[in-house]
Amino acid sequence: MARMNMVQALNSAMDVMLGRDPRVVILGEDVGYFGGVFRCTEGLQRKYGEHRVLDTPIAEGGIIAAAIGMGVNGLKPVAEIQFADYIYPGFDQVVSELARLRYRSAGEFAAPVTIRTPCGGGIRGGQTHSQSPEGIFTHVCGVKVVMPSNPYDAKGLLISSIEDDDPVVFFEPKRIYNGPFDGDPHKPAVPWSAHPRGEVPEGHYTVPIGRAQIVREGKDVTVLAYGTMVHVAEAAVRAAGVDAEIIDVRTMAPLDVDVLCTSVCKTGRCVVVHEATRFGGYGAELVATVQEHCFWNLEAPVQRVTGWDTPYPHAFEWEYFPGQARIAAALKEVMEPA
Amino acid sequence: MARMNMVQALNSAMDVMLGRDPRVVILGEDVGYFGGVFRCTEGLQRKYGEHRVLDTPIAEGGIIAAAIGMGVNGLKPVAEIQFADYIYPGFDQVVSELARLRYRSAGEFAAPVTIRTPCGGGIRGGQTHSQSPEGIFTHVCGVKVVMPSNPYDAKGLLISSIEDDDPVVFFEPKRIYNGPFDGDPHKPAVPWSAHPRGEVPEGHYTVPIGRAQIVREGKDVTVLAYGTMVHVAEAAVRAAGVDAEIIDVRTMAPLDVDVLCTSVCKTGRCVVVHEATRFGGYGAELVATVQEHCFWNLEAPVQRVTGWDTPYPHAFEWEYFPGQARIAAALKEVMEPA
Amino acid sequence: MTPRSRLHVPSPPARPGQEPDFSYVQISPAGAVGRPDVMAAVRDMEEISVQMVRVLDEENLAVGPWNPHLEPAELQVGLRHMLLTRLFDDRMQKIQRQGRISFYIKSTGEEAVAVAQCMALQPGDMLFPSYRQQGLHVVRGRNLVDLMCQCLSNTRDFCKGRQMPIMYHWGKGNIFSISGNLATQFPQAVGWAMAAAIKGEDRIAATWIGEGSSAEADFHYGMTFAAVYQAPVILNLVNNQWAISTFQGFAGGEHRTFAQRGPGYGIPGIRVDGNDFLAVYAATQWAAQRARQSGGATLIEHVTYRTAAHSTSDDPSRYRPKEEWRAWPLGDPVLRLKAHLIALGEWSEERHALLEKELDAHVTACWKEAESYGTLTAGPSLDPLTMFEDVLKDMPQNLVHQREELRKELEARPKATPAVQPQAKEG
Amino acid sequence: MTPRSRLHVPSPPARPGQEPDFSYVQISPAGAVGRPDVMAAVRDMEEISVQMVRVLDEENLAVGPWNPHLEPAELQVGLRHMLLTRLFDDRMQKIQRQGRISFYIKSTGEEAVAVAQCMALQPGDMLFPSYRQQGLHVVRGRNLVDLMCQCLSNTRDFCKGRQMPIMYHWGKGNIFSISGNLATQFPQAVGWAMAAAIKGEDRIAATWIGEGSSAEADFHYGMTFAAVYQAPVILNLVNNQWAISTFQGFAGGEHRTFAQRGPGYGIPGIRVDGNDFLAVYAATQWAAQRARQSGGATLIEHVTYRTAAHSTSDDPSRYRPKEEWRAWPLGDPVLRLKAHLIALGEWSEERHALLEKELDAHVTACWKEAESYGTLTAGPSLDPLTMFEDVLKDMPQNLVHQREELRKELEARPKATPAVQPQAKEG
Ligand SMILES: Cc1ncc(C[n+]2csc(CCOP(=O)(O)OP(=O)(O)O)c2C)c(N)n1
Ligand SMILES: Cc1ncc(C[n+]2csc(CCOP(=O)(O)OP(=O)(O)O)c2C)c(N)n1
Ligand SMILES: [Mg+2]
Ligand SMILES: [Mg+2]
Repeated sequence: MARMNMVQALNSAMDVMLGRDPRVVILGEDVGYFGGVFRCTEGLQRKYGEHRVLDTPIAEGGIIAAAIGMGVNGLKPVAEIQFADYIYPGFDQVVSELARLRYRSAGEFAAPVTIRTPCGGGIRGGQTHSQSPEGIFTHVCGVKVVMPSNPYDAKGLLISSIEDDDPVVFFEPKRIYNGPFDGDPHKPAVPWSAHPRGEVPEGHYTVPIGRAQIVREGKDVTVLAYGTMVHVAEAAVRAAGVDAEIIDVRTMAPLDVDVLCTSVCKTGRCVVVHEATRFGGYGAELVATVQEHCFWNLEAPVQRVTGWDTPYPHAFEWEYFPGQARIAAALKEVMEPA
Repeated sequence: MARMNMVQALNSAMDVMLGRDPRVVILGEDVGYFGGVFRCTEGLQRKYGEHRVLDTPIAEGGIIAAAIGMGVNGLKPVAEIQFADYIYPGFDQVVSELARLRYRSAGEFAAPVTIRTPCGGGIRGGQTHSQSPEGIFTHVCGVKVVMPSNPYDAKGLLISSIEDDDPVVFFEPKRIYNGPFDGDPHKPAVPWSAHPRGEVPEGHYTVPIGRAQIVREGKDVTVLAYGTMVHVAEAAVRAAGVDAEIIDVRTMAPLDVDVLCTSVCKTGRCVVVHEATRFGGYGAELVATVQEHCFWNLEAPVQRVTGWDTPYPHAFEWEYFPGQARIAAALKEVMEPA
Repeated sequence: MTPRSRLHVPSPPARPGQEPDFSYVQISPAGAVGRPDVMAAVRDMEEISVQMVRVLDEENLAVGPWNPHLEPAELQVGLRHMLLTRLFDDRMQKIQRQGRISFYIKSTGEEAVAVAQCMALQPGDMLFPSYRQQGLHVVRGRNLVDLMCQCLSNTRDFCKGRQMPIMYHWGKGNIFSISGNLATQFPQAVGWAMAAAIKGEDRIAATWIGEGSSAEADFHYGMTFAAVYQAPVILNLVNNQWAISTFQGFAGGEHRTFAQRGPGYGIPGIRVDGNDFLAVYAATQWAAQRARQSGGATLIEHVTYRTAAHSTSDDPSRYRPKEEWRAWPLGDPVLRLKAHLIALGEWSEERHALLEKELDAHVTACWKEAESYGTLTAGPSLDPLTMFEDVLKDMPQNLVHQREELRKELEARPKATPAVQPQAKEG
Repeated sequence: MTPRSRLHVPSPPARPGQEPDFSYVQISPAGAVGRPDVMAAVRDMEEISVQMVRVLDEENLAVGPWNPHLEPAELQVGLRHMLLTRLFDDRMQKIQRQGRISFYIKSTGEEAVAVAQCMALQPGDMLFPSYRQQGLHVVRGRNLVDLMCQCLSNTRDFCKGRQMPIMYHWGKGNIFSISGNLATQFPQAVGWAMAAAIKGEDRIAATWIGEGSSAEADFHYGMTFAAVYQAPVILNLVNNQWAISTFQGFAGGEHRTFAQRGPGYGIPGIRVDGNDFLAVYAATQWAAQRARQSGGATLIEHVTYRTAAHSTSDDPSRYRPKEEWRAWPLGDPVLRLKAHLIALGEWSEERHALLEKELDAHVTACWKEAESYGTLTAGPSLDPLTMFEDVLKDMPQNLVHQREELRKELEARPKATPAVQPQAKEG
């Protein structure tokens, strides 16, 4: 099997889908000739032509609106928003239109648009290149929300998203485009080629939307994480020597409640981890869901480990980032509650 | 003391502030000559002139952006977004600009903008005139989020918002503009004049931002609600004959954790009520906060009573609306957990 | 602070109690404006964005280069559609006043826009309307019963009770779903047209936006994408002078015609007498031809007047002279086409009265049928549990649970009304 | 599917390996374009939005009605500011290459825009720049050490380490905070100007946007609000031909000049040779005068070329001919002003070399000082706990708790670097 990093895996997903399905089109800022600022669409315009891999004006709202119109006209558009921080100008088209079209037309119209967008910090991007706004989109019924944590899932989930008849907002944790990251910026970078999930089939396959994955079985505590934080959690658990069950949520909406809650009911303890700010964030939904379903099994309050409730500061990325230490503290807290 | 409905109370707040502070300006669609589609700004342009009470183009993003610029130039703009459903075109200016300006300039620039916007359903408005998007804004650090439940608080909180040096998104539950509403659409409407909180001083006073209010003391269960749902909760509690402590959250962000959690620690049970869709909503934050702080006191899982995870359907408002029956069911659930 | 202010604040020519004044509307004589070649360069046709394309002259005859030379039979069909639209509107407004539907929006005075345009397009062309183009459905032959059932949110409502009245859609008729959020359809139509071009089809798209709504971002997105990709789309801006209480000056109309926005983006702009059926038809034909020949988009500004209230929730006498519509210099589209047909000897007052009676009876019959499928308050009603469908294609677990919760809640409700599965049928 | 496609996809005149080709840039001879009265009606001055306002002719002399007749001393100051901006940029880019700052954006080739414009404005005028107008700070006399400290996120960083390099602001200097989100400043500047008008002040605002960013909603909001309220603001669109890898055709520049967007909204549009210091100065002066006389806003399109990479993260050789800049027909703003001064007998190669040396030494000295206040990786560094400040004016409880949590986390960290309170000082 081929070894790919996440950028290559995403590229391969789009390549496969452009090749298989003439309805697939790619559009976004700098995605065409240049291949995207993160190179995810590299070579695709050359291969499929500039009528299927389109550079666009710099207008996220226009990109999403045009994608909706294309979707209504039978295409399967994959729109790239250059950074998740720049999705807000397109927010109305996502919330009021993309997410609502099927419902308001009682199923007669729908736009199967996939919106790909890199999220997360740790690349010295400061507050406008580091955000993780997935939580906001999970509150919008009518769109699915996905975030892979490795190349295998990235490709499989992206193919599923493009094939899905519903709109998907597909977040790509850019910190792990090139390799898994355990939260320690001082360690040398590790490439995906050394990771089992860096093995990626060349052709078509899918990873289902709506299914979480247990990445480490354990019995003492359940850690719920996604994206970059899956790797940080793994490292933190290893370092803490706790027998934790780590679950990669993978799909934020619809949520795989069964897998999550079965685990928490088993372990009786839970730590929720994400990079986004805490207040009103997606972690709150995970906590609420867990306590609703596992209350009688819980032996300690569910803990949230998250970014602080501030913008992502350029100089203090590693003080902001919810790294291993913060996860370790939370693990300790749930294992030996005060 | 005067008796006012909520529209009059909001009007009075703006009137007082326009009169006291020459920096205050009002802007929005139809707010000037016409006095707003809900009449909240009625008479203000006539009194203060069309340079302080401005009709605007239909462009929510432009309205908020202009308000930011005005705020930077020393004014205190109060922008009306005609329906909360229409705030999304201005979302980028709120999230990326209004909420971040003070932070990114290390305090050197700030825009003390108040955004007023009517929210909530029950007026046959269908999916685009009924939304309650407060949860989304609570996840955006750098703005305060407020929703009053009665005329007294509406005026006092709006004055506090205008005087606040930070931006405030001020949600107005339009279903109770004219009178409190207990969730039963078949009962005759009740005017605010019959309600103690319909007594509103004519002049200047404030209700502090960031403070919840206990609207009914009780010892068996805590009900957390805000806006319209405070009244529905009161009626449901009355009908159920439960000795519930009902707390009007009033300020969604920053949250008055102390008052909420002191109550839940006392009662040991909690029901969270809001009209917005459930998944990823503000209720999740309330549940997460409560279980973090009151875990050892909780005798049952915290329940959420909310709108369903669908758009607000025109024909099924009263099947959608989280009315007394749904609250009663949740009260039962926490009082006698299965 | 006010006295010092140097801010320019637009102000309408007349407020309640004042004399209506439409002297600001620049009107060209019928036939006076040239008709450029459909493939001409934008820079060579700025005139048509400043002047006003008009065909019907003061003698009610069709003159000049924009005369589309329609057969009398076609004109009669146009008249019929406009009249039916108007009678339908009038009836629905009455019905709303009786409390039998929750809301309504009339297109009175603007019927030529939707009707003439739709007639000038092909059935396969895709339409992305705003909420004031019900005439499109009429022209494409939709059963009025369907529209009424939508307004009633009843058992035959093709929206399954999810939308406020008038938020129609029609898949088979190639009419897109109306959004409650202004302007969003504008760039979507451009995306649709881009897809048509990518697929090499020669269907085109048409979309409508109000002059007030043109201040929204979506107008700019639509214009920009249409210009950049030369998308085969007709971009219509209906300047009916008012946006709820706000006159068109607040959208930028004080300084420039809206049609002139077009050339600013490199798109032809046509300013047309929106109450002149023939002119609207001709402008649309021109734009459609240009689009089909890969000439790209055209912006058409329809100069018309919102004779009606904004909606049934609105009372325009609060912000404009009550009888302002009487002073509107471009008259009424129905009366003008009628007069034209009479001038041609192809119509008469008698035939008109007869037609009106026939259409009115038709509307009555439709309403009777529609009501039999239920109203908001009485008769058979939709099953509320259907509200959980179509959020996603397949119902996710959380909605399955919530549906079950609601089922229990409804079972326990005192007086359950009989639930009916939706049977929306298309006409 | 592709072969059938009829979609128009803009395509730049040259890609890597091809000959640069700027034949699409329409250039008017210096002095050829008339200068309308500043209070003229928009319809009477469309020419200046289509043609190109230029002052410096082929003999490097200032000609025509737009000649601002600046004193040689002023020109020398302008040259000095542009040169300093360029040397500063060059140095910071090198420093970034050495890994001592995380990111940088140069304005090379576009210095005339910020420098000439800022010189033509009053110190009290409020500036809302994009990220490529560092020249504004230079003209307003900001200590380069301050800018460097911002880029270093060090103990004297006036942004307290919160922003990426180059996202400057300067309250005292009336320069607004730069946003990482494109275009947002455009309508904010209009709001600021509206407030100035409401207060009856005669300060005006100026704002800058890239041609690529003009596709964003905020451009439309800014234009619409400026037109409606005739706000005293100068709206600058810097058309440097590229937006990262995308040429200006993707923003709509294929069909029309960007200046022509102005008249579309009823705002004067001036297309100016952005590399001609005198022309930029003159256009700005004109627009400022109009704004101060309550004539409202002006859109100025600066035709220039992004000589540098988009940013230090970018490699333009992937998408445009490597030496494309050499073919740019409007030359280099620094060299052109230098040649003009020499032609006037007010400058020489020697003085230029001397100035360059002086400024370079100045930059070196500034950098030495800046570094002494800490770098990203070494030296004194800001106290991370400051990151919880300024989210709101008063720190809310959740942040108080989080700060405490971080304090504990940091105490437990193996190698704590000495924390320093921010001492941002203004120059
Ligand atoms: C995004 C958004 N903002 C505001 C509204 C409220 N609203 C509904 S119609 C309307 C006026 C629109 O005027 P115009 O575009 O001129 O269309 P007309 O009603 O004249 O046909 C407004 C402000 C809305 N529906 N959507
Ligand atoms: C809202 C938003 N979308 C996308 C980006 C990413 N981005 C940064 S600069 C840039 C190109 C801007 O080009 P232009 O406006 O022409 O300015 P220039 O760089 O040429 O000065 C892009 C797409 C962003 N910063 N913000
Ligand atoms: Mg209108
Ligand atoms: Mg550019």
